Amino acid sequence: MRQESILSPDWLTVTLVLGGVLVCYYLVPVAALFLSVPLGDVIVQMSDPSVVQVVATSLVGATISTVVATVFGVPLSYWLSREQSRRSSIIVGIVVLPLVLPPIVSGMVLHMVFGPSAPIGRLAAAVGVQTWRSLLGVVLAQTFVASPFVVVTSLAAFSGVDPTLEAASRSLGKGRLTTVYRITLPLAMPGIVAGMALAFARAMGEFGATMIMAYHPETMPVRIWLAFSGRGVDTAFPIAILLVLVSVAVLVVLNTVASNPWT
Amino acid sequence: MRQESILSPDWLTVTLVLGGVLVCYYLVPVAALFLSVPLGDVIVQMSDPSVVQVVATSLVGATISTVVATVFGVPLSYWLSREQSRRSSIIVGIVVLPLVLPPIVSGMVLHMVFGPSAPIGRLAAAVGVQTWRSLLGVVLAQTFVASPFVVVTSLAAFSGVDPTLEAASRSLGKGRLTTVYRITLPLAMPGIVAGMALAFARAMGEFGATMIMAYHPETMPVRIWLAFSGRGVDTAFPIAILLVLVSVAVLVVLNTVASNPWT
Amino acid sequence: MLELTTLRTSYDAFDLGPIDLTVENEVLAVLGPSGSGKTTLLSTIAGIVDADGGMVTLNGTELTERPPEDRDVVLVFQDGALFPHMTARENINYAATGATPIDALIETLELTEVLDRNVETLSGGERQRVALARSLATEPGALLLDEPLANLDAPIRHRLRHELRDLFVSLTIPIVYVTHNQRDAAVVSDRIAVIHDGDVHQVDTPTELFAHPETPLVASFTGNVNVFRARIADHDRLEWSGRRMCAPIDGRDVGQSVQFCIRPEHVSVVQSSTNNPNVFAGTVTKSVFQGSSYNLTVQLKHATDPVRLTLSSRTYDRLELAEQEQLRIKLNTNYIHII
Amino acid sequence: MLELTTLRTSYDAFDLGPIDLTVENEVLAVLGPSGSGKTTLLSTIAGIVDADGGMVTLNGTELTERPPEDRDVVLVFQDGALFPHMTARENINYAATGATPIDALIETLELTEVLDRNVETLSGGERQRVALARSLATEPGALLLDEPLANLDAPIRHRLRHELRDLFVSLTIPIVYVTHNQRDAAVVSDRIAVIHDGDVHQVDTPTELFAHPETPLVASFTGNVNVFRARIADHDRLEWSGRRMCAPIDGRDVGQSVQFCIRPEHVSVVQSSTNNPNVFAGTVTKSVFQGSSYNLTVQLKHATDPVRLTLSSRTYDRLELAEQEQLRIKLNTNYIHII
Amino acid sequence: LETGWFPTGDRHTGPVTILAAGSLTNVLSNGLAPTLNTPVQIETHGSARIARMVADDIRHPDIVVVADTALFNAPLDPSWYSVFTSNAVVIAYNTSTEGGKRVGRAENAWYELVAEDDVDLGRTDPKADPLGYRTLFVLELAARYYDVEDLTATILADEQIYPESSLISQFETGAIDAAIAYRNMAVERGYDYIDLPDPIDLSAPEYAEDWYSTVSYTLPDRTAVQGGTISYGATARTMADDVLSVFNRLVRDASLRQHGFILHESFPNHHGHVPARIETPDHPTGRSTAERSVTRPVSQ
Ligand SMILES: Nc1ncnc2c1ncn2[C@@H]1O[C@H](COP(=O)(O)OP(=O)(O)OP(=O)(O)O)[C@@H](O)[C@H]1O
Ligand SMILES: Nc1ncnc2c1ncn2[C@@H]1O[C@H](COP(=O)(O)OP(=O)(O)OP(=O)(O)O)[C@@H](O)[C@H]1O
Ligand SMILES: [Mg+2]
Ligand SMILES: [Mg+2]
Ligand SMILES: O=S(=O)([O-])[O-]
Repeated sequence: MRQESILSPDWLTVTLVLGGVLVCYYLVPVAALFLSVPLGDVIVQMSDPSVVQVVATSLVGATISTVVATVFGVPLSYWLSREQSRRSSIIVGIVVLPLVLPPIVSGMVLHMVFGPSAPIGRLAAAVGVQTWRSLLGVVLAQTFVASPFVVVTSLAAFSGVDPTLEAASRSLGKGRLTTVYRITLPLAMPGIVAGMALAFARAMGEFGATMIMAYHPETMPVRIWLAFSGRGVDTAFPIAILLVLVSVAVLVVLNTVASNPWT
Repeated sequence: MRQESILSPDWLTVTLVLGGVLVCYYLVPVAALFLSVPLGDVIVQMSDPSVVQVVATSLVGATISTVVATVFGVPLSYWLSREQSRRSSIIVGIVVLPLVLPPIVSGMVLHMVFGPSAPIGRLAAAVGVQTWRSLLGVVLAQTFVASPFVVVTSLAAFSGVDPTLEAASRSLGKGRLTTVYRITLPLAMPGIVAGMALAFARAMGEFGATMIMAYHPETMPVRIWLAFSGRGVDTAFPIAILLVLVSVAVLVVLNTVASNPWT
Repeated sequence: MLELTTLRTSYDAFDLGPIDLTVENEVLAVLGPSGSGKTTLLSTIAGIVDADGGMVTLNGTELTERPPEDRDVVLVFQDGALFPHMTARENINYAATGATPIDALIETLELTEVLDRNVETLSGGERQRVALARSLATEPGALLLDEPLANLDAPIRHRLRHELRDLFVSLTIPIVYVTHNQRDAAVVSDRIAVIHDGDVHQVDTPTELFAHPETPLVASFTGNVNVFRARIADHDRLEWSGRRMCAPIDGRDVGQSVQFCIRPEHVSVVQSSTNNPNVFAGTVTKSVFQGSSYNLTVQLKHATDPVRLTLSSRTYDRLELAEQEQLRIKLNTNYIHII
Repeated sequence: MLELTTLRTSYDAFDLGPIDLTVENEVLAVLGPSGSGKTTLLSTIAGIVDADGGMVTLNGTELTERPPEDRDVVLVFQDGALFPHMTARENINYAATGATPIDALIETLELTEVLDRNVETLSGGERQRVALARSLATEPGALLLDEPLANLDAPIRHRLRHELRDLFVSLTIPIVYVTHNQRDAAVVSDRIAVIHDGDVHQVDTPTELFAHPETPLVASFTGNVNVFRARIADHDRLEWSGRRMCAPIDGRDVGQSVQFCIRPEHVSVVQSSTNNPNVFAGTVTKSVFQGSSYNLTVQLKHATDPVRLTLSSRTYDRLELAEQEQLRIKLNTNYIHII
Repeated sequence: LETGWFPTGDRHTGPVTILAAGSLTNVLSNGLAPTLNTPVQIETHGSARIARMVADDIRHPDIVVVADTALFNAPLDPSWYSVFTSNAVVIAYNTSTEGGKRVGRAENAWYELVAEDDVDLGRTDPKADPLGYRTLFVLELAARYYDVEDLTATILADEQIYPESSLISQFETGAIDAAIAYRNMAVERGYDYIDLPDPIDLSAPEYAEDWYSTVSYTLPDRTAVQGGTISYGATARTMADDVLSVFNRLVRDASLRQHGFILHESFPNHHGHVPARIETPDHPTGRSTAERSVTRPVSQ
């Protein structure tokens, strides 16, 4: 028994090889993307005002979606983490539904609810708010597809916070609200930020649902699609690179603001 | 200060309202989907042998992708959780890349690497393995898009395991491998299973990358898209419902096998 | 005043109570073996574990239905339950109501040095002192302490014990102090409750409890390790170990079978072979150095259980006792306590 | 035999060592204040914290570069570090090598009742005993224990202390036993090392260490709380508190300024007003009941620091002392120790 | 970003929305749109999908443009439409691959090469878009024209089928040597291509009646499509002034030719109850030479 660690270098090797293969699997295609286009083309795209417009729509949409997902999702996952019943398992199941649906189907079903011929869509339109083919439509689509990440990841983070600490805080005379705000949230923050990062990334890359619900104003994936159908990969890839750069920049900022949210 | 908990019912209300809105936001469109099609149509689809074939492709593809993601991703996230350096932050950044790319772009870049004209694709074809337009192509696409979920979620789970427990196990004479297998993995299991569930769900719903990398054999999202193009929502939605049912069934099984992976 | 009225709670395999206890503005120590329900009792008073029945009131206000934060009762957890994302200072400030000057507290608890350290890097004893400071900073209406000195080393424990006593007295609030250390209990508390298996066995002042335990369990738990069965032989004699020795019979029925106890430090070694009925001959079977004293185990000729006695090292050195040595011991009549 | 050679390690604000220590097949207790580096020392020996320098060898095999699992050294963590997903039994079986019959172990540690409970529901003391059983089940080549009795109640601690001593002796392996309880240290160990601020101050047998501390710190840490400054007055006299009292000067230079100490239990109360130079008059300023004894603080007329003494309750009762009472105390020459 | 944030429900105050066939993406956004003074929003998809989106109420564009007027019989059924341009099917070849170069050198004998195993041909899905079934028509016609038996059988294989989007990327990344595509795609992207003879390429109205119409394909919904000239049809669904002015510019857009589309004399020609506000052409409405779909079940 006391011999097995002689295997341990092998074990580390296996881990690193498996992990390394996966990392390469992510990296090589992305590197191919970056190498396939001269850097100049990306810069040209960045100076095109209509592209700037598209980048702005994507950024604004994804940011709003992430914020909405956080504002609505974090309380939900806190409740789920503290209420462990059949009921809460069912709700977790519902939260995973949007992940299962192909994004285009998500777009279609959202359109059935928020489209111009749906009651909610008509109602909103009646008060002057258009829920489709608008930034709001983009946000609705992205939120549907991306917000489950916030819920699932925060749920795990909240479950990891020792309930004794909450009990200690409340025993010190702090109410539930203060306790959640000053003890539970800070301790769960890395997980929540990780969820926000996932949601933001997914919202930035979301194509199917956004395309059906909005298409206009164009988001970056829609523009990539359009550029591609119009003129092929040479115009599509520079925008894809731009998308990667913008998203990575935002994630780095998010990462820095919340120090290290991954661990 | 000792008064604030008088607010606490309000606080609970706010939480439940926010969470409730989100749950409804997930539920209503899916309910609309289910209500838009008579159950009979779903059953008719289920008895169409070509649909059975498509369901099989989706299930087999998503299962293999999930297994691959777990086999390669879990060691990676264990390593990431124990190695907290600049290097590991960069690797976490790479892991998020596939999430940022719109799936269709992912498909295109994968095709640049694994397609028939790419060195890897050619090499594989030379030994009789076709990496595109095959089940393998489906798996490659789904793995690229879905596996980051396993990595990110397991990473959080591993980080939550007290390193003292690992130290205790090793001090008891158990090597790293035994320790990981008997202590760390069981304790991180809920998070890993959650990651697997997310990855499976995403793989089942993946459309963009699969479409580019494979198209044939058809997966359920491709079939839904084709059905929609050919005959509209009336034929597309029954398959979408089937997709939701199949995925939920698998997730329930996964959930039961691993007891409660969400908490 | 903290009042517990038929307070009950339970886990799968454990029932606490019903417990009736009144804690005035005093320190009540709760002594009891591991797993006897001490932590559970405090958690129930603090509202962290729900009571199955009964009532908790503080200064006349019923607390039973209130959430923990509205009870004005602070519980100091056994492991400190420090907030890991805060420094020691932030932990204390989090709780501080602003009214108590916390500097004095920090000095008393010797925390100045570690104040700006992340609590995860603190040693066990440092953590416990931070937890204590944090709880005192809230100026609670009642204080519940779960083995607050368990991880402290002897000198600081010794100092703190006395300073805590002074501090506690100055607070004039009900304080429940769970400990498994009799000495802590004796020094810090006004009264001691002995709890076993979820039930309170005896509540008394330290001197009373140590001198006159009501049950063998309380006796053994307060260091009264010599508990023996005997028979009342006479109005002032106890028949034990084949002898009729003098004992405070207090009008018990002759012939009755009883248990009596005597603390090891009340058993003395005598040299002259008098005819005193309370002097017994025996052999030292074990002699253990305990730092400031020696523990001797003596087997008497006609007794089944051995008698334990504690000797100061001064006496021990003087007597030059070794294992297997013959000696005579005396069970002083005044210190024999019939249960 | 476990040997530490100039072993060093460090945290941001704390340096341990260099430490040189040899532990034969004996029990070495490590006594030291909170934060002195006891846990750090054990972790370094076990390989859980990396050494900055120096060497650890066990029976001649160098361990320094080995991973924890290859050291044949088991560390019992301060909080037990039980695996939360296993029952108590599974925790023990996980470690068991099969060679030791664990049933006896379970009985000694009184664990039969809790064996199939999930460890998360165990009380503090129950957890600690499971951790102990788990470590013993591995049959290690050396055993490192970090305050294994800290959460135990007095009677079980008392029993266990002796049983552990027997168990440890029967293992015939090097055992390092970290504790902050002098009594545990005295009973369980063959030798005691006193550690402070990362350095070993003294290593000695319990009796030697308690009687002849080499530094004031060791003195205070072993309960020698009366440490005073004095001057060598003569070849057999010490000038202190305005008097020249008899003391074992051992050829120190006359006029030299020294410190001396005397344990509180070695200070006696005398009634006759003899002319003995070691008898001092004073006033009782504080008297505290400690369960089995009383602690008196006495202010002498010409001394600045008060003298503490411990009286058995028997003596205390006989003398009928109360606070503010006048009395005479004697510092017995044989027990005065010049540092 | 000023527009489109929270637009109101009144669409007439917004830009004119055009839902158009994917092959028109480039010409509409880079050829037509810059010359208009009315703001337009252009959305493009495969024609069949466009028809579905409108039929299933997912889109309510002002103007619908499809690459096959057959779709204006089903699933769409507008009361009128204008046919305004045509296209031709060409063989685009890839000069960066060995197989592609050989196809390029082969010129008229392309079909012999394509039938070979080592030349990879790409085409789109006949079930999903008109180019897919037009490819089948072209091969069928070529078989007769060159009098090669079993041409379709030797050339066609399931692996050749790609979604439209993917076909382009496969072609551009060198995964396929040759693709059957529209001429405008080849022109716009600068691909080398083989112009097929008129009787094959589905561009000439004169062959429509007697020659193109002899081939047909049955869609999954059992609609049979007959061969005909490739004809792009457009209809306006909103009768606002700005919509109609855009419509009129669209159907007479000169830049179509530069983008590789074919403008016959007769274009635009109108079908159905054309509203008066649509400018009438100088010549009389001709007979449709476009494909027709026959909505009858095909017996197996
Ligand atoms: N959450 C729980 N679920 C089930 N049983 C529990 C739980 N918590 C405690 N117990 C059991 O209840 C009994 C009392 O536990 P408690 O923690 O109150 O003991 P304690 O007196 O504080 O002991 P210690 O001195 O060892 O801390 C024990 O048998 C314990 O195992
Ligand atoms: N991970 C760490 N990072 C920084 N400092 C640490 C860390 N662990 C311990 N220390 C510091 O090192 C010193 C020694 O700590 P250690 O835990 O060894 O003390 P100890 O003697 O075991 O104390 P106790 O009796 O209170 O458990 C303390 O000042 C402690 O705060
Ligand atoms: Mg407890
Ligand atoms: Mg320690
Ligand atoms: O999977 S997508 O529909 O977002 O491409």
